[in-house]
Parts: sequence; C-alpha cells; structure tokens
Amino acid sequence: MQSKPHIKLTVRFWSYFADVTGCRETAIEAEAGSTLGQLHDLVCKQFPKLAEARNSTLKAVGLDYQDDDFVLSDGDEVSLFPPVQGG
Amino acid sequence: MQSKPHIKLTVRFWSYFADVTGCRETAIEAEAGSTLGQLHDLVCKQFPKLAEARNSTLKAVGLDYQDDDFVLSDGDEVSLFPPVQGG
Amino acid sequence: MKTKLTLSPDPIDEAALAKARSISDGMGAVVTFSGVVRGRENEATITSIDYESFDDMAKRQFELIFTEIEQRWPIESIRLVHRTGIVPVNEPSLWVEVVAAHRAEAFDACQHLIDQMKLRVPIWKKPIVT
Amino acid sequence: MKTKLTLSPDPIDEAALAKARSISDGMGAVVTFSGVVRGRENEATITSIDYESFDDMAKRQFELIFTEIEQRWPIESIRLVHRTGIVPVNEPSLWVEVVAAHRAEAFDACQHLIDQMKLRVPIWKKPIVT
Repeated sequence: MQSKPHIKLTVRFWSYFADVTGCRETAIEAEAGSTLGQLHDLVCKQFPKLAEARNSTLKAVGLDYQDDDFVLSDGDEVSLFPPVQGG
Repeated sequence: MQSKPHIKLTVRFWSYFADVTGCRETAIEAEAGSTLGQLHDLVCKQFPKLAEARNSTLKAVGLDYQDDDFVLSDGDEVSLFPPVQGG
Repeated sequence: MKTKLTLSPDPIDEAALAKARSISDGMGAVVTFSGVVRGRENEATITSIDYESFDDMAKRQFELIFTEIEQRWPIESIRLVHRTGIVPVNEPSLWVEVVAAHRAEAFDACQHLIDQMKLRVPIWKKPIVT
Repeated sequence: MKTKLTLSPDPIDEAALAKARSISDGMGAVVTFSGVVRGRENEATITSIDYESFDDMAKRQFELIFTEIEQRWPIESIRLVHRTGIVPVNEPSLWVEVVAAHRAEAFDACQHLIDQMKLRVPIWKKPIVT
C-alpha cells in the first residue's frame, strides 16, 4: 500500500502567536488536498495554546485572506495571526 | 397731534447686496417698536432689487441672527445679506 | 476645549500649522480639512475667489458653533483658519483641525463644524474670472 | 486615482507631507487623519507602542482597499503612511490624506479607509510600559 502524497507548507506566526509558539515560522507536511482549515487543526495540535485563540485567528495564504475550505498547494506560505490592530 | 417717536437704525449690506444697493450702509429711521421684519419691508421699498431676494435674505442685529419679529431698539445695527458661502 | 480662530488675508501655511500643533498625551486622533479653491465655479473657469467676511459676526458665529461642539463631543482643541480677500485657485481658503481622543468624534465634530459654517458664518465669495 | 503608500520606521513628518502635496485645479477638499499614540493603553500608562507589520501583505491589503475606494468614490489621490517599530506616545503612527473635488466623498473615503485598515491590514501593536 502506497502512502498518500504529501505537500510541504510553511506556516508563519505573527504578533503574540510567535511568542506563544516560540517561533516565527515552521515547516509542516500535510496530505495533498488538505484545506486551510485542516492545516489549522494540525497546527493547533502541535501548538495547543493557539487552539485557545482558534475562533479569532485570521488566516492568509500568501498575501490574501482565505477561508477554511481553501485547498492548499505544495509550497504555500500560510500565515496565522490574531486580529489586526493597525492605526 | 404728536408724531410717533422714531428710532435711528444703521442698515449694513453685505456681498452683492452692497452692489445692488450701491452702498455698504445706510441710516434709516423707523417707528419705535418696529420689528426687524418691518424694517426689512422699509428697506425693500427703498431698494426694490432687494425685494427680489427677500425670501433668501439673512438678517442679523449686531452679531446675532434674528427673526422677523425681533423688536428693534434705537441705535441697532442691522445687517442684511444673501446666503453665506464660507469655506 | 481650546480654540484658535484666525480670519486673515495671509496665505494658509499648512506645514507651519502642523508644526505648531501641541496635543496632550491622551489624544489619539487629529482630523484636518483643507478647503481649496477650485479652477471652475458655476461652469466658468476662474483664477481666484475674493472672500468677503463680516469679521466680527463671523467670529461670533464660529464661537457659537465651537460651544455647541464642546457640549456635544469630547474634543480637546479646534483650530480654524479662514483666509479672506483674494485666494488663488489651488490654494486653501479654509483649514480646520480637530483633536480628540478617538477618531469618531474628531471626524463628526469636524464635519459638523464645516456644515454649520456653511449655514451660518457670514463669509461670501466672488469668483474672479479675469 | 493616485496612491502613495509608505510603511517605514521613520517618524512621520506631517509638515513635509503637507508641503509635498500636489493637487489638480479641480480639487476642493483635502481630508487628513493622524492617528497618534496615546499615553494609556488598556488602563496602563505606556511610553510607546511597538508596531509589527507583515509588510508585503499589509501593502497588498492596502492596495485592495484603495481599489475598492476608487470604484466607490471620485477620489483624486490617497497618501498613507504607517510607521512601524517603536512609536513614542504623542507621535503619529498613521497619517492619511484623501484629496477629492468635494468634501463629502473625501471624508467618507478617509473614514472607510481607516475602518477597513483596522479590519484587514496585518499590523499589530505591543504597548511598551517600561
């Protein structure tokens, strides 16, 4: 039995998410066809403190906001961050 | 029979009202107890072109806007002018 | 509420006005509005506008508007400059600055001030066509 | 619509920005907003705010907002400066200028821009208490 194909993703943390995780970015592998919501689940398992902020977390792929059902591609740069506070 | 007592008023014209009347200010005598509306009537008789703008004319006594039923006093300075255009 | 009102034929120096600003540590919002003379007025191309002002009454009316604003919004300061006489196209005839803790009240008060000015403050314009 | 966007740790020089303004003869309204760091944040006295920005995404999101504004209001130009890094109390972290023919659209677009920025542009603040 072959293992399912995987994609490699970079996940970047911003603002206090970087303090909570202890890193600014991490590499994660996910099954091909994974959605942004599924990746968010994986990340919350790896960094349980992020799970507490799950509902208020904003998510972008590249430079654009995306929804949980956005399908990720190999090499995507995903950003996770708390509500923005410009101004 | 004595003539009714009179009050002396100064009437100032602003903006194109000064062009229409040909003067920036004029002295007018009115019966004591006259209202601002009655004075306005007198002025419109004297300067018929002002009658055309009668409904849009703004009126002040001293530095404050007043209504037609404002009772004038001897020495009052009345200003008549078209709608303002500051800014 | 601090207020500073200037009616003057001098050009409005917005950079100098910005530099002269002094606000307290609790203030987070500064809204300014510049009203600039446009090159067309009532379909005609113009070179300038000649502003006539009934100065004493204009000051009185501005002060009344300032008092109303003070009663309605928590504003720290208002500075207002209205130029009089001939103002060339592309130069400001009006400059207003409202300082407040938060932006909602600064925007609201600034717009209210201009609205009321246009209703009540005795200043008139004569377009110069040359 | 012309736009100029600056994200930079340099202090915001409002006088220089005012001097650098260039508007066409049809424009009659310039609205500017300065967002200034307040001395208190969440009940605590602070000395400054450290602004973190995801620069590339912030620029992308500002550009999207500018495009929406252009489709909705007749605006000639927008200039926006957001300071990053440490901004001391009493200094501006944000400066926005909107130029239009008339003031209603200048005020509306300026407020919309700030509202949308606060929802979408990835910049965060960390108060410094010392």
